[in-house]
Amino acid sequence: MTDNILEIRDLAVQFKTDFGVTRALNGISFELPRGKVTAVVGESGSGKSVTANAIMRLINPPGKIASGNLIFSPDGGTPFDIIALKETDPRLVQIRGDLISMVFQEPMTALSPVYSVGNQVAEAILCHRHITKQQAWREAAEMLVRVGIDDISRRIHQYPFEFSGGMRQRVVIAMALVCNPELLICDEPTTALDVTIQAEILTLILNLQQELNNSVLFITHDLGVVAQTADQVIVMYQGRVLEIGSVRQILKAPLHPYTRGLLAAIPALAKKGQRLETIASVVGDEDIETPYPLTRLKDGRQISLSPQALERIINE
Amino acid sequence: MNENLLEVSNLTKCFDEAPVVSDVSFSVKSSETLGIVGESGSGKTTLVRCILRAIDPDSGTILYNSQNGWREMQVLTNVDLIPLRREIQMVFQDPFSSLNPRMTISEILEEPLIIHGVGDKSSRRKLVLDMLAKVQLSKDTLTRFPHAFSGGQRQRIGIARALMLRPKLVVCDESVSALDVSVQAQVINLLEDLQEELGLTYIFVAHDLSVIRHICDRVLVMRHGRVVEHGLVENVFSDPKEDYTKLLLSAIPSPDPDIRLRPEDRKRLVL
Amino acid sequence: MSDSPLEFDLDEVSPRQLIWQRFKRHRLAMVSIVFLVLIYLMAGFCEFVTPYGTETRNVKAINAPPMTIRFVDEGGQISLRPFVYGYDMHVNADTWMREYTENTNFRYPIYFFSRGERYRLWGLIDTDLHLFTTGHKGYVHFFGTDQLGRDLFSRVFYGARISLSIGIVGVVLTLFLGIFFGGVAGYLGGIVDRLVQRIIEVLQSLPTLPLWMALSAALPVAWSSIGVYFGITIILSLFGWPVLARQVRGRFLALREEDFVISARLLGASRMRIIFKHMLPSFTSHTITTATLAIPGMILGETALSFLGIGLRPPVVSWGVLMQQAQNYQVIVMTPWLLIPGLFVVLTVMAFNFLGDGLRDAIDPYSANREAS
Amino acid sequence: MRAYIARRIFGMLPTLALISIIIFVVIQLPPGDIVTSTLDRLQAEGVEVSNDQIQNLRAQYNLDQPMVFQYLHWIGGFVVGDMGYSYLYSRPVNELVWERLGYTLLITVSALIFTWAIAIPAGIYSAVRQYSIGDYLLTTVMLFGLATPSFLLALIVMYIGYEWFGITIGGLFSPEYRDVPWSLDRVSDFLGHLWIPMVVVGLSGTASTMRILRANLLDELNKPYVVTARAKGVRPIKLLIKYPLRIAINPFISTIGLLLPVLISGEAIVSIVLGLPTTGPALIQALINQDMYLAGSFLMLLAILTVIGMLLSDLLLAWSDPRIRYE
Amino acid sequence: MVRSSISVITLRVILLPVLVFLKIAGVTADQAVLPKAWFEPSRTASELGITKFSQSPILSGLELPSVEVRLGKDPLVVSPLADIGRYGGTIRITRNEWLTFPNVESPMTISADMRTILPNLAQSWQTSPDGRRLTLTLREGIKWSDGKPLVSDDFLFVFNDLWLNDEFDPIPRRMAKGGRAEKIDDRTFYYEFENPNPLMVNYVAQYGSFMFLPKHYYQHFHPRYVEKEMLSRRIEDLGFISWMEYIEACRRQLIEESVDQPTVDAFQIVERTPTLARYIRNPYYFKIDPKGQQLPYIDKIDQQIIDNKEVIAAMSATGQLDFSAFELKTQDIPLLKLGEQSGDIRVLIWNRLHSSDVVIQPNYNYPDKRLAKLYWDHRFREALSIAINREEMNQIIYFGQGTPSQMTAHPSSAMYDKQFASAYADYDPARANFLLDALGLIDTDGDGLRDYEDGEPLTITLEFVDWETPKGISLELVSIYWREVGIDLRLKLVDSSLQSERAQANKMQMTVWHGDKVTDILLPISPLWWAPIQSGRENTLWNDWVRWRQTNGRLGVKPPPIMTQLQEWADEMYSTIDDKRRIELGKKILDVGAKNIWTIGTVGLAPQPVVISPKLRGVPDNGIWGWDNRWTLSYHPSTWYFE
Repeated sequence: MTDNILEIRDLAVQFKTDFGVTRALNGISFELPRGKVTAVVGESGSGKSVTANAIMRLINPPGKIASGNLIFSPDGGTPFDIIALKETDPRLVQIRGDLISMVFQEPMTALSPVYSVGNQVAEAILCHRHITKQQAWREAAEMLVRVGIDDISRRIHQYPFEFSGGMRQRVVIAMALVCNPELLICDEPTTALDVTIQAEILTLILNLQQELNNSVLFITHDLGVVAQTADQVIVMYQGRVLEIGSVRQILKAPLHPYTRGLLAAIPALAKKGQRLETIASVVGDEDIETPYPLTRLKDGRQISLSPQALERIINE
Repeated sequence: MNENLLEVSNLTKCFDEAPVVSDVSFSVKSSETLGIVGESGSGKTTLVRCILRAIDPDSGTILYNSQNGWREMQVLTNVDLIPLRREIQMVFQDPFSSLNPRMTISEILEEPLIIHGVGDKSSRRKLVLDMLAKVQLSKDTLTRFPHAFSGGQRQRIGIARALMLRPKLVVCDESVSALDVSVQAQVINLLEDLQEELGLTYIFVAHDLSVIRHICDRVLVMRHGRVVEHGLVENVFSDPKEDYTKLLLSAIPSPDPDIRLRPEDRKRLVL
Repeated sequence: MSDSPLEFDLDEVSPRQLIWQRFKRHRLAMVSIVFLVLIYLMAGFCEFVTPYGTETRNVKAINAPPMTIRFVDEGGQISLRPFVYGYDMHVNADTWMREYTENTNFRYPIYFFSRGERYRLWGLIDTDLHLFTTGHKGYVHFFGTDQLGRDLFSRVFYGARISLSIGIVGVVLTLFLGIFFGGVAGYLGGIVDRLVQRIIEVLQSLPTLPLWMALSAALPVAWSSIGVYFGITIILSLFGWPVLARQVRGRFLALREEDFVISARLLGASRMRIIFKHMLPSFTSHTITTATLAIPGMILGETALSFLGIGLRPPVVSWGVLMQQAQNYQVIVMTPWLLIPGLFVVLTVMAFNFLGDGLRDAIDPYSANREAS
Repeated sequence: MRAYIARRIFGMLPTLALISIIIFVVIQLPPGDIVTSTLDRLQAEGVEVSNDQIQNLRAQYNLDQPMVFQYLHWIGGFVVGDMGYSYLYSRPVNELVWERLGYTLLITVSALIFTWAIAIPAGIYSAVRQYSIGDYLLTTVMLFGLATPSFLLALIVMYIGYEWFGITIGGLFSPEYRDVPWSLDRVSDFLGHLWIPMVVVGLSGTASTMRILRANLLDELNKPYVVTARAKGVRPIKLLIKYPLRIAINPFISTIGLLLPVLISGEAIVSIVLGLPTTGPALIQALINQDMYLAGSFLMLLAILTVIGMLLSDLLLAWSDPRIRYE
Repeated sequence: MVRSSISVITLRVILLPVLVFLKIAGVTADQAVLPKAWFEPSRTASELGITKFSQSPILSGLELPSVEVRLGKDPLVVSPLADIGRYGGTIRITRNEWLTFPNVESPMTISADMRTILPNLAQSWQTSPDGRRLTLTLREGIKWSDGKPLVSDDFLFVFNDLWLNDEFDPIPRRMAKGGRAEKIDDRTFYYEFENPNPLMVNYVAQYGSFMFLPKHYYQHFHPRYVEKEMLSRRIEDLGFISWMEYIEACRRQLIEESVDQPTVDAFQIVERTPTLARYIRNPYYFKIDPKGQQLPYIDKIDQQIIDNKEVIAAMSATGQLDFSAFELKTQDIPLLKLGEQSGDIRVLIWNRLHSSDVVIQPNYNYPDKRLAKLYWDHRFREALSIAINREEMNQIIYFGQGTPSQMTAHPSSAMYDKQFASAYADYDPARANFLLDALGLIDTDGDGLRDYEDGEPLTITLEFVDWETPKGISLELVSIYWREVGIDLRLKLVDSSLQSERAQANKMQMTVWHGDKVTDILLPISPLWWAPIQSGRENTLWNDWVRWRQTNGRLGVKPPPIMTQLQEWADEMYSTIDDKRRIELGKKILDVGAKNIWTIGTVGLAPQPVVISPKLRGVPDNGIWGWDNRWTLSYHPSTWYFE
């Protein structure tokens, strides 16, 4: 058993469009340490959601996993490669929802409008465990209470449209956690929410993570959210990983010019009346447009840069 | 200080009997930036659309200090509003849906001039090219269609269109919310530059407090259609008077991992 | 959703070109459009394309089966010029059937761009040039002949002119009504909207065929063919517009709230400018799709009415009129080639449907799963 | 929900009133009236009829009254269940209607079921395997059904039915089973005849039904909740049925009502071709002969059926979609 | 037996015209072997010495009086075509055959020669010397199917209580005008008229089946016999709006209640639903075969009600009907013959009696004076007539088996003259063009069609009902022929009721009908094709002139002298008691008609397919098909049987 619950090796995903093949992921590699929160941060098109979907094997045509391995090491089980699983492999069903589960960005549309929330949460249990419906509903209710839904005997029979956005996201989280997965993937779980709700949901996720001690892959574009949640941070850009390091390394002392640019562009960190830094003003094109292999630095962080830039950094 | 450009008093708007904006009053001074902040459903978009007369308010007055003196905007007919439209413009949130996908950039930018009968073909073209330069887009943009542009570029086009008629007041309704942070920075910078250059007045609607803090002079905090707090940005952010404002401010996750998120408890604040 | 790396150098491509790009991928639609262009051309130039007029009778060939075009004669001689063999006909005294056998002594070569019956193209150009004829002797009937010995090939294309144009004229009329009512309802809203909605609801809950019948039975007896033609067309479109109006209304309502329309309003654009410059163009493509899918209904409607004897009537030749002659069991059993007009109806209707499908797929930006991440 | 039903039912009334006026106007449009067919009948037996006599007859049938009066007379009777008297068939319309409407409904409903039985699986397949050969093939076959004029299809199927299966031509029963009490044999004989109109009427609707379902399903397949359900481990078939199909069926349900008039029109023409004792041929006879009560009542009943069908499909929709139910 | 001196034409006279007609109709002699008895007055059992009577096995065991009692005193003997038949079977026909198959009975009937009147229900009749009174004597012992005797009152009921009832017939029909039926005793009654009406006997022979009803049944629905209030209640309970409607519906067997009415026909209706009518043999039927077996041979009839003619044709071709002819057309013959090869059916080719299948009628009184004037010009009519290629029509439509002919008398008629049929019937488009040119009808606008002199387009709209004969296809050809000489003929298919109304209202520019009423029975009564004596749906040549005559000049338009002359001749032909004079007048009328081409004929005496089951026997291979002889009546359907 390794310390990493998931190891991603050279994962490449392609999308076929009307105008040719696009590489959404360009052979990325990183590890998710067990019991920790790993944040993937990047702007639109960086491939962070594709990564999450690839882990769950949810890439649909015209998309396709072109190559790579996803070595998953369940607690006490033998590691296996998720990508190698056949569509009919029972482990695939296990992967989806039991071992790994996912919280999606849009709480408004992530739930089917025609089934009660109880039904949808209980279903997640029934998909993986052979227990009675009543038992499943009971467990679902417990989980819903745990994520902070009051008046459960009434609420459990209600439909998603009767819930507010924040409440709905709680239901989605309950659905994701009800089978106590080893890895929880949160794909921008708070982006669609108001800031006060976001704070509540973030707190909830973190608390539950502490409590259940599962591993979390947290996908976001908001460096503020990253700062508050992650142990390890992965910076992605256009289907590639640019930098990996601890949250402190990345946010307090970013090395990659792109990461630096990202941080500089945040209005919260800028002084009032001062011009915001933009990535273009910080980063030279060659620094991010050309793929370079990830290099592990002494402090453990990994970085993708041109040899010259790398040398400059090491020298500094 | 500058004189008032816009004075809104007791503005109310209901949808299906439910008040979405109720009894809102404020004023905007010339050349300043007024921020309006609030969570979804707080009525901020409805408020600015009322001001623009994209929807008609139920009651209240909107006084605008136009070139030809003060006008009571809520009583003007659509036709009477047309001259005022030259002075008040809007930049939309969604850079995708706010540009007609079937018109070239040139047509989009020229349209305001055509509507208001400004210049002839060649002078209009010159104005378009000037504006294009101002928003830092190249000349070959003109023949293309909106779908060929990225979100940031499209938002620049949207800004250019709003500015074509040299308005005095520009309403930015969540104009940077949908953009990635690096692009957002560019657009914010652009807006600030243009304000300086053209002496614009902004009403800047956003849910992102950090953006508001960065660019606004004064801020209006809205909740459930009402103004909760109103004041200079520095004052409101450093020393919020109202519980709701406190809650809002406490909920912002800081990009500094050392400053932990400690949201105020809603229940404690009795909200 | 913003700066996506997946977008290509679409820089100079107009939306129309984009649609065309996507449309080209729909093979059946491409085949259909070729077929439709061809048949519309043939219908448009039917006097030239066909060897005979609609009423030219060949008494030697009553209910004669289609002829085979040959390149090889009895003796195995290959001829580059296609030819047909003439018929020997006799009425079988027992079966009362007209029996046709090819007579190899009568060999009629087919000449292209040759002289034949005189006609006046579109009532303007007086000529006797045909795409093909057998010259001054013999006859050629690719699709056989009908009970009066008239060339079915010729009649099919003359009929195509009427039936196909009914489709187009009817749809134009439908579009006009649909856009007008839908637009008025969608743009004005309120009472007008409710009234139009109600009318739509009413019209949609009536079975169309009986109403068509009642209305076409009401066409004045003495009307000329042209009058009847337009009468039928109007009747057909009278019940076709609600579908379109509904769509137009829906799109109007949605478009009214679109940012770019609001933006135009805030620029001070007039109502007319908003409607004609911003709203209408943004659903022309949908309208074209709907129209394409509505044409077959018109064509089928015409055939149904003519079949029941209350639509068009001889001497006007339409596919419906042709099929009226082919409406019985006898035709299926004995002279199945008289069903050929039916085949054309089927092919045309299918082609329009494929075309509509292709257009819809090409126009609907969500059909292509381009968005990734 | 109860309020919703009440509102919908109440909303039907003005629609029906408007429909009745349209029907009345339309059936008055063709030249001639019932007197002319009476005239015809008399002349057929060598009776010479004079103009005075025609006027007399008109008065007898209230035809000399103003239109409004005639309309009120008709609709007034209709409301209290008296549909008037058919001069063409010389019997009360009520009797005629129920006999024939039964068969019409039977054919229409079985055609509807046939349409669904064919179109729903086909639509699902086409959506799941979008742009596959199967998708194209199914679409083409369905379109063929749509594109073939139903009367032509009826003739061909009638021919095939006779030549290949020995099904007697004309009517819904073999002669020996006509108008005898229902028995197992009679039912099977009836079903043996029913499939021809069922297939012909139903086939014309399959293409559109399938395409609606396919489009709806394609829309739904890419919705986040489907991905969510997949991510929580719901197995493919169950996933398809429980999630996207369940919702894709909703807009589909709302078109059931609209399918009815189409099927009824199709049924009319098919019954004419096949000589079936349904409302279609009688309606057409009535229209041609200006048998006002019969034609009007038939049309009105069919329209009411459609409106009820629409109501049912709305209610069905409300039942299947909680968002509407709790509105 | 007493015979009327007027109507009897002896056997000697018969044979010659029959042979002539057979030759013309293209019928070979050996097919035409019809039993001699069919041309003679039927004999009775006593005359033939038949004393033993028997009945169909299905009747035994029923609670009925014995067959001797039921048959009456001296039943009528009918010879089958060849062999004595056998009992049994159910015949499948369609509703349209309801007048052709059940052997409808009249007081008198028409011989297969189509000119001789034979006794039937009436054993004798007598026309008074002044021609004003026709006395009928019914055969003794004829009973309705409920066992009640057929009596004079049953005839009086129809004539006096229905036809002369101004509720039932607001204006008396021509046949009843100025007349009255009176009873002498239960079996003897007479019709008496103000004016001489010597041809009443012809009416009775052809139309007689409509002239009596079982009074004992129908009187319950007649205001003269039932108290008004009770009657209206009774009618309302039945769902009808008037007693007239009820009687009509019941008589025409449109309603379930029809099964209650008795009949004297061979079959009585026992079930009537919207899709079917069933008949069973009438146990009181009054005819027997030469072996003393009560007719009919066939026990039951199943009638399907099918609206669609094409379906009927298909059913006929595929052996689903045992007798079918009414809805079949000449063009169906190849399909039927194909069906014959499979052995399921036999196809007999009869001939329609119509002198011309399609009679084109210009409306001389059409309100547009210009068109009416054109019609009135002999050159125009001649041009229209000779522009038609009748030989080609015969080939295309009739397989060459019809006879190109103008509208004139049937060859069986004593008034027939070959010249009449062939006048202006030869195809001559050159002359047609010449005549039209001479009329000043020139194509001025260059569309290939002739216009009036002032350039106004000349168009003729022809409205027609596509019934019985191949009118649609014929007219399509005619319109082509006419367009070839520049005449724009527009065709409009109308429904029969519309045809009635528009004809009556004088709204039609031109119409067609099939040329019946051409035999010696009906032609003298109504020579409507050749003289303005009546108008209606089948005939709208000269409504105004007819009206003038009918109203004695009150309404309508005074006809031109030639028409007045024709009307006078027609009147005299109708009222003369002199047979020779009648034939002479008829020939005169026909001659004038032939010379003037009042109507334009096409092809006549055309083949009519009659489809029968191969098991059905007794049906002649050849016969004459049409209204004049009531289609099958002279071939005695009651003697047809299943092998």
